[in-house]
Amino acid sequence: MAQITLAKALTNGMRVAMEADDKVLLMGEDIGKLGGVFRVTDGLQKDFGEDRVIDTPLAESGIVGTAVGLALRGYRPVCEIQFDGFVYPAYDQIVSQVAKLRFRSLGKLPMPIVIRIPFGGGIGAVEHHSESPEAQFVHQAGLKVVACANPVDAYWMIQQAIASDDPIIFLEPKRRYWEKAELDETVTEAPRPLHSSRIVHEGSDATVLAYGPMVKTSLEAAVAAAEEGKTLEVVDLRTLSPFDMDPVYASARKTGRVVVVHEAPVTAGLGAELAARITEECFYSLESPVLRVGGFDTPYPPSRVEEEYLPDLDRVLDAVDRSLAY
Amino acid sequence: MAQITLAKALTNGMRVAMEADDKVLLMGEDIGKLGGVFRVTDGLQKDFGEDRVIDTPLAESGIVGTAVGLALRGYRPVCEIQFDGFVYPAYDQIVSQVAKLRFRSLGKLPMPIVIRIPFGGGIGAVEHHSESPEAQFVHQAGLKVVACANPVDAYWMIQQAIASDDPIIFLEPKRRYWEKAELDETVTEAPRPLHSSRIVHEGSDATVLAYGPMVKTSLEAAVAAAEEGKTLEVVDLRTLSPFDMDPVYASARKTGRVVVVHEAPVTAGLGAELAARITEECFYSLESPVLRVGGFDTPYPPSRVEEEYLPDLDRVLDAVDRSLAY
Amino acid sequence: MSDADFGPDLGAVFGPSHEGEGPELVQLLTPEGERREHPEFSYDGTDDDIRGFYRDLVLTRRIDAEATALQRQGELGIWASLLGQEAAQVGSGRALSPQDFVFPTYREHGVAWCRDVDPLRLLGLFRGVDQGGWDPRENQFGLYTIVIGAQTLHATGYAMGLQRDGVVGTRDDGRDTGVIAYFGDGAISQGDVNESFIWASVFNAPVVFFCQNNQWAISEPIEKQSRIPLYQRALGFGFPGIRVDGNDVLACYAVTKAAMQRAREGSGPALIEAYTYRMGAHTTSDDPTRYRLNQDLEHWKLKDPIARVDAYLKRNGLADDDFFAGVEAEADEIAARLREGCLSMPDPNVLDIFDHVYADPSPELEQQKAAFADYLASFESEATV
Amino acid sequence: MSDADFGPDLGAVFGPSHEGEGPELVQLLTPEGERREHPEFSYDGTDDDIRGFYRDLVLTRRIDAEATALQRQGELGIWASLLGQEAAQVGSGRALSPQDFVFPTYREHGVAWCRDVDPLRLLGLFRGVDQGGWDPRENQFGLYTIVIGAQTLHATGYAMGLQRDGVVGTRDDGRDTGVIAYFGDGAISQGDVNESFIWASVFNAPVVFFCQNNQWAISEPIEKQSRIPLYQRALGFGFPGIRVDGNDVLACYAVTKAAMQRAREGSGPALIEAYTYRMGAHTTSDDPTRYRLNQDLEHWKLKDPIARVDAYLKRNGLADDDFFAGVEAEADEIAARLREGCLSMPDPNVLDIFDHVYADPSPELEQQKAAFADYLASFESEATV
Ligand SMILES: Cc1ncc(C[n+]2csc(CCOP(=O)(O)OP(=O)(O)O)c2C)c(N)n1
Ligand SMILES: Cc1ncc(C[n+]2csc(CCOP(=O)(O)OP(=O)(O)O)c2C)c(N)n1
Ligand SMILES: [Mg+2]
Ligand SMILES: [Mg+2]
Repeated sequence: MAQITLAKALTNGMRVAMEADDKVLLMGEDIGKLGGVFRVTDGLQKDFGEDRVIDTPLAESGIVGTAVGLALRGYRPVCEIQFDGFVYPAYDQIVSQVAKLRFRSLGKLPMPIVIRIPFGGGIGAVEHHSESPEAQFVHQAGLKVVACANPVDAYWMIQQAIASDDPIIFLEPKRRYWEKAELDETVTEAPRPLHSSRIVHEGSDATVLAYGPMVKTSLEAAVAAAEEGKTLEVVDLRTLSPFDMDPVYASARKTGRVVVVHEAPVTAGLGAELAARITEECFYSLESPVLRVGGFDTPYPPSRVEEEYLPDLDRVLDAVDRSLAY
Repeated sequence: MAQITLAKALTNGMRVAMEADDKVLLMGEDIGKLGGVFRVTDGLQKDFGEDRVIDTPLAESGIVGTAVGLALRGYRPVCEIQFDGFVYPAYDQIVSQVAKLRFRSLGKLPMPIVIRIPFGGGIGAVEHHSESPEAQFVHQAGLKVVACANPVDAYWMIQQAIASDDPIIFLEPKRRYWEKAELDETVTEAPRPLHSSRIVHEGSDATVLAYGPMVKTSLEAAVAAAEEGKTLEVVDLRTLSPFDMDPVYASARKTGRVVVVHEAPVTAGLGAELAARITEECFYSLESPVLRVGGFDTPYPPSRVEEEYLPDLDRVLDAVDRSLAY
Repeated sequence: MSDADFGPDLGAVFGPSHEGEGPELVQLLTPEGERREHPEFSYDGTDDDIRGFYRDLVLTRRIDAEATALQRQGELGIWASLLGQEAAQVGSGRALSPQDFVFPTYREHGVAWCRDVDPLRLLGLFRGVDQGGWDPRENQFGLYTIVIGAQTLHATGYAMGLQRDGVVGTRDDGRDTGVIAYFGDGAISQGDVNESFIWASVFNAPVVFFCQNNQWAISEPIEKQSRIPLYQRALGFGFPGIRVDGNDVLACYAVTKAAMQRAREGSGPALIEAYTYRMGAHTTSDDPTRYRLNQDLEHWKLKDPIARVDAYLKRNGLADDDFFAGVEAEADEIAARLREGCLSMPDPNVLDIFDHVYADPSPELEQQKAAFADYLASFESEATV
Repeated sequence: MSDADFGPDLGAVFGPSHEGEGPELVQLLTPEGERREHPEFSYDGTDDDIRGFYRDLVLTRRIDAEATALQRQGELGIWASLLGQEAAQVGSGRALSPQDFVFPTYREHGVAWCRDVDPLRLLGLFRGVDQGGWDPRENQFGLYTIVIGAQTLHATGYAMGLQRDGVVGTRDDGRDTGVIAYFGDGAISQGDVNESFIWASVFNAPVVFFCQNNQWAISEPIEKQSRIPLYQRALGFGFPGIRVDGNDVLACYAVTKAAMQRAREGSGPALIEAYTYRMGAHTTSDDPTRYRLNQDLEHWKLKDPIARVDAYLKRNGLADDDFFAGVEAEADEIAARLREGCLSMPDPNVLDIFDHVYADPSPELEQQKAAFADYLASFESEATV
């Protein structure tokens, strides 16, 4: 079984989806010959042609807006947004059309559109290339939002997202594109449903909730904590809309202490929603308030300070300690 | 002292600001001769001319994008977005330019821009005319967000927002435009700072947090509760970014029970942020988890069901009862 | 340095006049009801078709008038009247092939009529019982779109889908398919509309952009959107633009038919500016007296889209009193049915909204629905107690 | 039905050729270094100015080369090279009046040079120590804008501010002010850019849109953005568009000067398409071998913007060896200073970011800063312990 990067796992997952259903189209900037700036669509235009792997004009609203029309004609467009910060020109089409057309049509018009967004920081990039916009999409009913954290999930989740008749914001942990794992591509059954969370590290002292790039960080924190004799339970949320809360509640009841980690600024971020839900559901089980580790309430800073700005192993452990000391 | 509607109070507040500083400009669709679809700019173009009250082409990104340029030239643009659902074409300019230019310039470039948005439902309108987008703006560092709930606040807050050197999303409770109150326009001092919350009804059994249109609803709930012998403390948050949490924490500690009310869908709404903060800060004072009353996780529905969809007096009281029974 | 020295001179390009009545305006039937010849476009239909147009125009106007009345009586929350734009909509609507797909704004009641959408279905949105009650796939007529301009990108994407389906340029008239996107003079300022022009031209998509320039975007006159005629916008994107008398049903029919034919053949997009006038308020919520002069309205009344067809039919003895009486009777009957249907429209059940958010709703949303159902029930039980 | 029958015929409008080398291309200095006459535009500067251009071109290219080298050595995170676009930037940059305001993309290093922005300041963004280290109000040179097209609306709004300040069309050359907005061939597809064309024309704002068509938007060739020459886009919005040889510094200077003059006089906006070529990669992160042929590059090398000025000066004996040696020496000196400055650029203090979010920061944000400062300090104390 070969080692494969997260980026390549996405490529292969899309390839499988395109072979299975010729209504699947890829659209975006530079996704053809270049294979995308992260090479996630590498080779797909060569194999499936320019009609199915479409290099579009440089306008995100146009990409998503024409994807809506293609979906109305029976296609299943997969749009690539080149970087998180460039999804905003398409925000209106996403929020007022992609998210609402099924509702508007009383269920008659499905919107099987996937919008792929490489998100998060840590790659030393310039402004607008390191943002984490997920909370805004989760707030928009009509959308579904998922984030993969490892190559195996990337391979399966992109296929499941493309197969979904609901529009899906598919978040890819940019700085983990080059992470490797073993992937058995002979398997034909997805290991688990798309909209399910997963415990990736068992523990009993505290629960750490993460998704996308922060899953690896949290796992590292769990290892470090173990050396200090504390066992952390790490949950890879995987699905952000809808949330799969049952494993989260179970873990929270077990440990009584929860820390949520994400790169996005804390204020009005997903940590707030998770904290509110967990507190409502597990009020009497909590030994301490749910603590949130995330970006500060500033725009994403210049890359020379991003390592300090971004939540890391120490910030996670610091929060865990505060929770334990509470 | 005359009775004045909330809409007219905004008109008069803007008039005062325009008289005080000729760098203040109004921009938007139909704000000239028509005076805006809600007549909030009624008469201002006649008095200040077409150069200061600008009927723009029909494109929201253009409105906000040119406002940025005007601000860079030393003007203080006040943009009117005709309805909440139409702010999204301008979302990119708001999030990536208005919110970030000061940060990008290391503080050199102020962005004294006010973006007025009539928000919320309850007026029997068609799709996109009844939405509550506030949580998304609160999540965006670099912006400030306020919501007025009564004519007196409307009059003062719009003046304070225009005087602010930081960009402000100014939320106007659409369905309260016609609410009246006494306003003394001879006063020249604002009664309180822009970014302050305010207790609008004292009580000791539970705290209800609201802003914009839900303040009136919450006050009605307080009256109804009083008849049942329960006293509710109602806080009009007024400022959503930054939050003014001290009065909120004080009230939460006093009552031990908090209900947050807003029209926006609950998931990833501001209720989550408030619940998370209050729980972190007042963990041992809470008798029950912070409960959230808001829109369901669906797009805003057709107007014939909006009265049921929207949080009302009964939904607030129901949550209060659940909190008290906890 | 003057404009003329700097780049191509617009005057030289488009001829002397930029006025609505300028030479570039395609007109085949004058306000007085006389047929006109045009070098490029000619009406190829029969007199019977013209009688059909007359019927469409009158019935459309009546449906619109009845809806306005229903709003006044509180049966609709709002109504966007097409008064004055009947010819633009019927002419273009009748020029379409059955398989062509239509992307409307919120004012295309006349096009809906041509696509056999039950007028009653249109009322749902304005009454607030739904947000689009018809099935777009039944009549190839999309849902009304309220966010200005958004539908032009949908239309272009749909047209790209047609290309991929191999139903463009096959020379099989029953098979070749095109798309028509409606929008207004204000909408042409939106980024989305301009992006749709770019996509359509770059991919040579079979889409016709039909802009009804009714001179107003709510209170803003056309000068707030453009300083040159709107049809000229197309030239900047590399496809043809044409201005047609939007109150002339024959010209709208002929030009749209030619443009759709081009599109279906694979010759790419075109922009049609139907030069017309919004004779009513923007919507029933609007008060035009605040921003426009009555005399404009009077001027345009002389160009009424129905009067000229009426005059043409009568002058040439192509329709007798029975015909006109018949159309009137049909209009009365439709109006009555519309009113009756509107009043008896059932209110939606708030619990149903949870079912239309997702194809595959989350357990969480199901719970929200169930909890809300219990909550609502608790009142009924209270009531019954 | 063919295009020609449908609306104005583009061929008739713009002449036979749509090729880059077509007759519409304004060129005043050939690749061989020979002066050319043009009916509309002429170079009115002195030979001394041309020597100045040569110096600007060479120094700009050297600064760019040094930055590329610094990136290769890991001193910059990324660099967007202007290689090949020096003439477009120096020609347009030198055509501006001191009071004119510039809105750049992220590649306008040559324009920055003309505006006396210290090249070192440009590196901050690419090194990741800041996001724009210069004060736009000092040199009338805006911050680099990365979101494609966004700055064109800012430029138009700024120009509307100039109109309101009464510094347009006063016939006082020291007072009248204009704006120039830079963007690329890919950017012209963004809604924002098209909306800026609408605003500029409707308000007749004093803004010149300077589009450097370097043939590529990362990996996408110009055909993915437009099927007609970009300068023709302006015609659809009612203002003049002109295509200039972007590798001809004299033509770029003359055309930009004329357009800015028009704008400052109050004659409104214009679009200039500088037809050039991106001789390097999109950025240092890009790999052009994946999507374009080397032969194109070879073809364009023959049109190098510097070589032709060099040839002109030498052929006409307008500059001696000392001059060329002097420019080389100056380039070496600037490159050395740039390298030295880059290496000694202080890293930012993460705590400072909290100070630039708001003019009036919230107590809450101050608390976040203080708490984070304590957190960071805790490690130091640990370390010292
Ligand atoms: C994005 C957006 N902004 C604003 C509005 C509010 N609005 C509704 S109709 C309208 C004017 C549209 O004018 P036009 O395009 O000429 O179409 P018409 O109404 O004249 O048919 C406006 C501004 C909207 N619906 N969508
Ligand atoms: C809104 C947005 N989308 C995507 C990008 C990513 N991106 C950066 S440069 C670029 C290509 C720009 O091409 P062009 O406008 O021709 O300018 P050039 O780089 O050739 O100078 C793209 C797609 C971006 N910066 N902003
Ligand atoms: Mg109109
Ligand atoms: Mg380019």
